Amino acid sequence: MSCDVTKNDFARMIAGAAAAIRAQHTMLSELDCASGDGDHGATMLRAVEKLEKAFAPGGSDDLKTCLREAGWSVLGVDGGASSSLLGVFFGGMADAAATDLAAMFEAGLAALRKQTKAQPGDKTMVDALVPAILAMRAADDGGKSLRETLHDAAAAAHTGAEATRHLTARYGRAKFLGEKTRGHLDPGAASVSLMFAGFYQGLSHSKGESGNA
Amino acid sequence: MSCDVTKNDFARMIAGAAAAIRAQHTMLSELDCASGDGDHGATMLRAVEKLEKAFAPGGSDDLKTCLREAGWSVLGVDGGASSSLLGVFFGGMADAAATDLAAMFEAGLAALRKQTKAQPGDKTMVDALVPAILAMRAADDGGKSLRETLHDAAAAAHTGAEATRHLTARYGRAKFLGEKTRGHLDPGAASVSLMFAGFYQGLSHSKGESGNA
Amino acid sequence: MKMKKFINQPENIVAELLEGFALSHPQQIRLVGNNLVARAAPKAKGKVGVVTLGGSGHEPGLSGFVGEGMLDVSVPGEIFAAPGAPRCLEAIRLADYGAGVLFIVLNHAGDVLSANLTMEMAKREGLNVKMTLTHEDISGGTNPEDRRGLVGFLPVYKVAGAAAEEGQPLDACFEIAERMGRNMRTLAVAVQTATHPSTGHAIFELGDDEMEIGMGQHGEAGTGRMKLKSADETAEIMLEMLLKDLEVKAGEELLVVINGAGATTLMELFILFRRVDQILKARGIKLARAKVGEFITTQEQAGFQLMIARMDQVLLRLWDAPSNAPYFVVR
Amino acid sequence: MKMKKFINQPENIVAELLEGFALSHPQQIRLVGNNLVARAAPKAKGKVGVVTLGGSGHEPGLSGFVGEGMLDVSVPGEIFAAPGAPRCLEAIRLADYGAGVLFIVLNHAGDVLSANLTMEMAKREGLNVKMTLTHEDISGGTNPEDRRGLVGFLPVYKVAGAAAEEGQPLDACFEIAERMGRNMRTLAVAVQTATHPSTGHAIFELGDDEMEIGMGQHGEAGTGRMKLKSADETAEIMLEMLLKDLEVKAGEELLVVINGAGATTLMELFILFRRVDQILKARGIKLARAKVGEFITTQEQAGFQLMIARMDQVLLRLWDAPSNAPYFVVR
Ligand SMILES: Nc1ncnc2c1ncn2[C@@H]1O[C@H](COP(=O)(O)OP(=O)(O)O)[C@@H](O)[C@H]1O
Ligand SMILES: Nc1ncnc2c1ncn2[C@@H]1O[C@H](COP(=O)(O)OP(=O)(O)O)[C@@H](O)[C@H]1O
Ligand SMILES: [Mg+2]
Ligand SMILES: [Mg+2]
Ligand SMILES: [Mg+2]
Ligand SMILES: [Mg+2]
Repeated sequence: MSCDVTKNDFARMIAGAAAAIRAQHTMLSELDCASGDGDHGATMLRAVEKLEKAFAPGGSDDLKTCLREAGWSVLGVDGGASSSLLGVFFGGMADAAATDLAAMFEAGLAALRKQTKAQPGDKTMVDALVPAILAMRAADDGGKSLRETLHDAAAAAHTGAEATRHLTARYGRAKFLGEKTRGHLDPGAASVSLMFAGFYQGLSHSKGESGNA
Repeated sequence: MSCDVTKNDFARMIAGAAAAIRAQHTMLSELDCASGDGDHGATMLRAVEKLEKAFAPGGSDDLKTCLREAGWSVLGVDGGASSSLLGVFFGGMADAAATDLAAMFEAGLAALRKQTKAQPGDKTMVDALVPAILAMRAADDGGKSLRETLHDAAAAAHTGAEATRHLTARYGRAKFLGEKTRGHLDPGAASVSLMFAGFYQGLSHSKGESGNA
Repeated sequence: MKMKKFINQPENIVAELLEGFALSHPQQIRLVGNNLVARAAPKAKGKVGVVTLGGSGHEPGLSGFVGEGMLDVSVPGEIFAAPGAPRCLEAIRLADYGAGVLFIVLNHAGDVLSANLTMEMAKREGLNVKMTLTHEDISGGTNPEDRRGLVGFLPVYKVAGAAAEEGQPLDACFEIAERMGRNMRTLAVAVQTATHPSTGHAIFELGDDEMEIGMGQHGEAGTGRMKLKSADETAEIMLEMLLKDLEVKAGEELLVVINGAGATTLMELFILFRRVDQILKARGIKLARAKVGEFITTQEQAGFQLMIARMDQVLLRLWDAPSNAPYFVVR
Repeated sequence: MKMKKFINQPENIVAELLEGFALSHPQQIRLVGNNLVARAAPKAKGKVGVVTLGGSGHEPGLSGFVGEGMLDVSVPGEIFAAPGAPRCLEAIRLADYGAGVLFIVLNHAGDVLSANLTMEMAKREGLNVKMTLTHEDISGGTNPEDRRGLVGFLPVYKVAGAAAEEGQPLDACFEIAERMGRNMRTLAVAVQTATHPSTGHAIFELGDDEMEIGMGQHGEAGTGRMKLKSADETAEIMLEMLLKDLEVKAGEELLVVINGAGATTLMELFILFRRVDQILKARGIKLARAKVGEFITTQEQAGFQLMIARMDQVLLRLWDAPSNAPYFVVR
């Protein structure tokens, strides 16, 4: 049994991600000062605002329509690498053949990976995204609930992000710093980890009507 | 008996003034930071170099010719207000009808005062120059030696310069600071005081051939 | 040190600066659509349009070069951040006068991502667009992909813009841009950091007696940190690296551009240029053209970019062609 | 904080910067005599020559404006220091093409002293020279003598230079310059000090949260120290003072110039301009022309000058006339 996800579930996940990013955007910009240009937190703030808007009450009830709209509007954040990649990611989720959570996230990841050659180990958001989505697939295949699935994904994203500390950047602005990036968390990976933590929190704690939790 | 001054005497006076300015140019620039643009020491350094050159061995033996050359070359220092005024001052000395020290300095002062309306009390170099030259005239009229005359002039210049601390600037860049200039020595007055101290020192301590000392 | 900038709400910086830019240059440019900077009088039908994209906070770059003889439309992003594909697509539609569009992209991760997405979308719409990437920063190593696009955008905009203005077809404009791109090399140096205008953070740290060669356009630190050098020594080190990389030989003709980062004075840039000229003369290399000023800045960062480009007769003619771009007027 | 400038020996700064300036603009200017900056191709006989003087360290001011349609010769002094009369006299002889010379002097103690001496000498030589003084800094109070010459030199060079280029006689050029001078007002503000490039000293001190209105061109502190304000508030305060002083009425046409001091970004200047434009619109005053950029800097000082000038049809025509001055090209 795979976890089907409703628009409403997704809206709560997005709200959780937005809260997590809002709480930590200063830290995200500080991370980006160490390895980039210091704007990552601001970009992520704008990105989650767009996501919330795409899922706000009054919009479409169709999850795929909302995701397409979310992707396009995150692309429009004009915030450099991360907003383009995240825009592609969310927009790509709408192209999933199936409607279960893991399939949608896999479709998002596939779309994102068409735009960047970065592999896990290259110290980018991919280091958090890939393990998170692998964990999602495993939980899903193992018949876990939506809540459990998001829990596992968040844990994997966190581990993946933390591991970027020991890596050398090979993509984005940070690659020009090479070895100097060692010791610093990658900002994009940190954001992804925060978003996945937020997905889980959003679904767990808010009093929604979904029966999947 | 008035103090006649030879080219050689004057060359020694100039050497003394140059030494005094060289020793204190950093302080002069610092004074100018408080009330102007911080360049006064550098300008004075270049000015005394020109003066030394005009009186260097191998040049004319005629004091007036040397002074005219000195004045023109100090004008060419391109150092703002102070080098123009000092250039006019030294050049003006060459126009003196008489050849005695006081008359020459009086002629220099007259030329300078045609270029500026600054009066004693306006917190400029005039505050040191006017009393110094009055003291010169008094010493000269009183029959003092060249050395004594320069001593009195230096003392008067010093007193005049020190008094600028309590004044408010009304000329030059410093006038835009108005009341804020109170408490600070005027850089131009400080330079004049140093130069007169140097005139005296130069004539006293160097082993020249002049019989006037 | 506290940031001391004349701004209002940080989130309004880009919108307000663009508004002020447009209001101060009504004869030359205007804002259209979603804050795109376009020429006040669009180009004649049948000519190639020239479009670029890039982050804000680098004024006059990049929008200061929209005008007759240079760009048709520029897509400004947020501070130091590439604009997304949606507005780039809008710009390309706008600059399509029936002869296709040349899309000039500086090699930075964010810009390239947006540009690639834009190209996909434009192709899906059947638009005729060619994209050229500038990557002349030799600090990135030997792989062209690792070389960032710095002030070299300036000659590329200029010669490609002039070719488009002359009525040359898209393929020719593209080839001119690529040729200019292949023949240029840049190296940047920083001595003092800037603050990010939205966050107030210092972008990088440098010791009181340090400078860094290979600094990126957005304050990303490079790898050539060293003790502060004199103007002459700095010019020597950087020019030698550039001449070697471009393999310049005696008798060749160069364009030299020195671009101030923000707080470095024109006074210093002239002093540096003097040494560059001396070295070129000593090696029998001809200085064909020079440009010294601020074309792309990084806030109040201190430092500069030194760019050299091998020129030929066609490139020189196009470089000399007229322009009324607000920050690059050529008679 | 240690000064971090690309210079060599401090005593060579001016000579080297002029050399670099000349080498980078061989088509437009050259150095003649004692480091005078003159046009590469002298004006035709029978036209009025236009000469100015001023300290260095303010690049591109003042020598950046030598060229067809603007100045004939500029006499650069040492850093922040007026040149002496001997070189000014040399410049005037050089710029005398048989129709006399207009000598444009910015009101600063040192410059005026030199200029007065120069005028005496020139008259003794029988040269036909008229001197015009710019003094538009309203922070000096109501007495014109107490008003410094700030960026207002720019429109004066421009309109007088254009009149001379048209072949107008000396009296007419002088009258144009004086008319422009009477109709302009400037106010400067500083938020961050600069270092003197020769000494490395900070020129003034300002608190971390302070700004100062009425700052002089050379970093001489003014008297309007206050808490740092937003861009909009700063523009409002300064523009109100200027409009009041010039007694501008609805319906009149203004030229607005915003000049960056050095480290203040064009980004900020645009944000400020936006507010200036809004206020003018609200009062029914017409923005006839605008110019935003760095025309006279004070090293890496942060701040700007806001200038307004009442224009008439003649002044506008001359302002729009072509120029090939390196840092003020008009097509
Ligand atoms: N080519 C890329 N592939 C994957 N991730 C990237 C790439 N470039 C940048 N990133 C991610 O984006 C993050 C930086 O995002 P952000 O600071 O918002 O954008 P920018 O670098 O354009 O300022 C990096 O930490 C990294 O995780
Ligand atoms: N109009 C003036 N009359 C008399 N002395 C003046 C005048 N202007 C300036 N000075 C003197 O010059 C000094 C400043 O000299 P300096 O710093 O070398 O020139 P600038 O002010 O041009 O930088 C002042 O301290 C003052 O003594
Ligand atoms: Mg970033
Ligand atoms: Mg001074
Ligand atoms: Mg600047
Ligand atoms: Mg600057």
